Amino acid sequence: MMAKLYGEPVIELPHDLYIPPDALEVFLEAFEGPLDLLLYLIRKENLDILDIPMAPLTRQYLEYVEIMRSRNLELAAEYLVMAAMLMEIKSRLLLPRPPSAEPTEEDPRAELVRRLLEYEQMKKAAQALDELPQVGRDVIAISVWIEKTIAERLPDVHAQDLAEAWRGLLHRARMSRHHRISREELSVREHMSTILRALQERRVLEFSELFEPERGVPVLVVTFLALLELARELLIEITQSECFAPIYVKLGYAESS
Amino acid sequence: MQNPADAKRILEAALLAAQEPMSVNELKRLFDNEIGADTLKNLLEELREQWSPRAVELVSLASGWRFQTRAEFQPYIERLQTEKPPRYSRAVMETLAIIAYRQPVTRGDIEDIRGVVVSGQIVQTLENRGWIDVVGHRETPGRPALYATTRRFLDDLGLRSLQELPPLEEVAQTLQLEPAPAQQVSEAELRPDAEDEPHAAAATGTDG
Amino acid sequence: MQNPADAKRILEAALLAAQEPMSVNELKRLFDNEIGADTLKNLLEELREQWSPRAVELVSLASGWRFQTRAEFQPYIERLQTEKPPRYSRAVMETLAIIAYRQPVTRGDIEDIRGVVVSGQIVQTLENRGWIDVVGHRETPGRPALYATTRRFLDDLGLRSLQELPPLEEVAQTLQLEPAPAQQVSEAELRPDAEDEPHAAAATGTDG
Repeated sequence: MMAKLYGEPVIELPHDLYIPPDALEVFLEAFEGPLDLLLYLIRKENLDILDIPMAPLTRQYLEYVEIMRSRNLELAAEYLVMAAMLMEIKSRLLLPRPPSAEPTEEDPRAELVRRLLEYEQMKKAAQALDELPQVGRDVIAISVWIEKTIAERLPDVHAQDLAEAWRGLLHRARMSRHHRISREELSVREHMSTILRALQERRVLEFSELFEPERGVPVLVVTFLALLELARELLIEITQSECFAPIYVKLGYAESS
Repeated sequence: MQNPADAKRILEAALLAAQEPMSVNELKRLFDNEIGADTLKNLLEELREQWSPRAVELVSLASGWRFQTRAEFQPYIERLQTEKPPRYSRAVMETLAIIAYRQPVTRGDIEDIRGVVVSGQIVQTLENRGWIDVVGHRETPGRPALYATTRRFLDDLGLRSLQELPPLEEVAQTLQLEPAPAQQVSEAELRPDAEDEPHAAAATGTDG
Repeated sequence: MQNPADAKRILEAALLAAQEPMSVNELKRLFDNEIGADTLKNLLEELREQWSPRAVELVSLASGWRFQTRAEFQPYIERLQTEKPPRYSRAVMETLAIIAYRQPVTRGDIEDIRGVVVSGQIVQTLENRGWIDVVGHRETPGRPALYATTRRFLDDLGLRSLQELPPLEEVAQTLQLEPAPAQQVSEAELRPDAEDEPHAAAATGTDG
């Protein structure tokens, strides 16, 4: 069948097929294959795809194939296969039908039509898909910066974890009872920290400034105990220049340094 | 437990910061699963409504919810971009369409429909984009890979399911071929797996 | 030429979509340079103002403007991450426990109790976290720093005061060092997380 194709005399380029030689390559590259080229020819000539006149279609198709070959364009094998198929269909249509032919015999064009329709359907589907807004091309997926400067992923600690840690310590160090801390002691120690922190800022505080009577008597007592403990541990100095003069509290190292 | 306004604020921030669409189930974790799926969906709908007048919209996709710019505003945003993102070639888009509408398909199936050889590069392009993947192999000689579209494909095209693909253009149900009866042809057209027909494969032989 | 509302909508979308901070000069391209820098800055300020009640904010950085989640929002984002949260080593936890229960203490005190040298890194970790700080110095040779826990430590652990730390009598009771009041024990038993992975901290311990 290939021989037949090559054996055909070169047909002159009809006017409606004329493409400027410069544009030819671009034009031919625009086709995605033989089905695409056939569809173009059918649509261009307003042919009925369901009742294709095989003779003119085959002629036009072969003309294109010939142009491609004469320009030494790399012609995909599929184009030649299609040419053979078209000529086969054409010749089968030309054969006289036996008078008592089985009515189930298929039109030789049926398979071609089916493939053309299916290809056209997918071609249009591709265009429709291409029209959908595409992420990266038509729309941008939002993903704003996540600010982490303050809270980089830090471990969570629960109060109970501290007790567990302490328990582990006890276990290892076989700590004796003097390490047991009561709520009262803890309260004193908390106030020791508070007083030291206050002294960090002000260096010297008047004794009375350390007390907050509005928080009640228990807090006053605990604050006083904290002061005594701090003094005992030489962490603060409590001074009074004379009787009834203001009492000053300062950090233990404030003067020695 | 958050009040609805706080919950929406948190939802909004999580969705704006997310790299991928977030499902309702994932979003529930934001609230330690204390907010039910239905309440969450309502909040998301309210959020979508609140964003409706803006140039950014909250959309519901195959794998969840995502904020994205509206396509109408792309011309403005493109002014900031030094180069435009390329469009896919017709060959790529046709291959994608066949995989999307006819999945699962082999490369041979695609070649039957397109009538040309499908290059490995085309398949690679779609795989690299995360739009298609191999979902199995057909038990025929060579065990060719069967391709299907991914959830990412739906997400990237703004779809929730394949149902939302643009409908295929109606192909003539009955071929008015004469003189041969059209019955067999119309049957083939109606059958979704028409490409399995033996002569379809034979027709694209590449050995000229 | 856009009206201010449209311009803001476009600005907002462009900034939300941008991967990098955008300078005013770059943003001018959105409007084909038809909006001046001053007008643009005003619009950006208005936009920042509009976003101020949200969990995402518009900030102005050296290299330009960008949207970012507020740092306070980080805990929610973390809930979306599936990886296990990091834990402090046993060394860090014990040091913290000693400072919490025995404050104010020096590093020497901590070493006495733990029986091992306390690395500067451990103290640094807790200082960086804002949970401990130096409240004074003990008047002994070398004048070692005295550490105490901070307000922030209490806040982060959800405590109003050190009083609310788990009482150590329980511990004593567990170790049968001394009988504890029955009431407190039953309290501990009622707390659901009391026996929650007691050695979890130790398991990841890398003693300093």
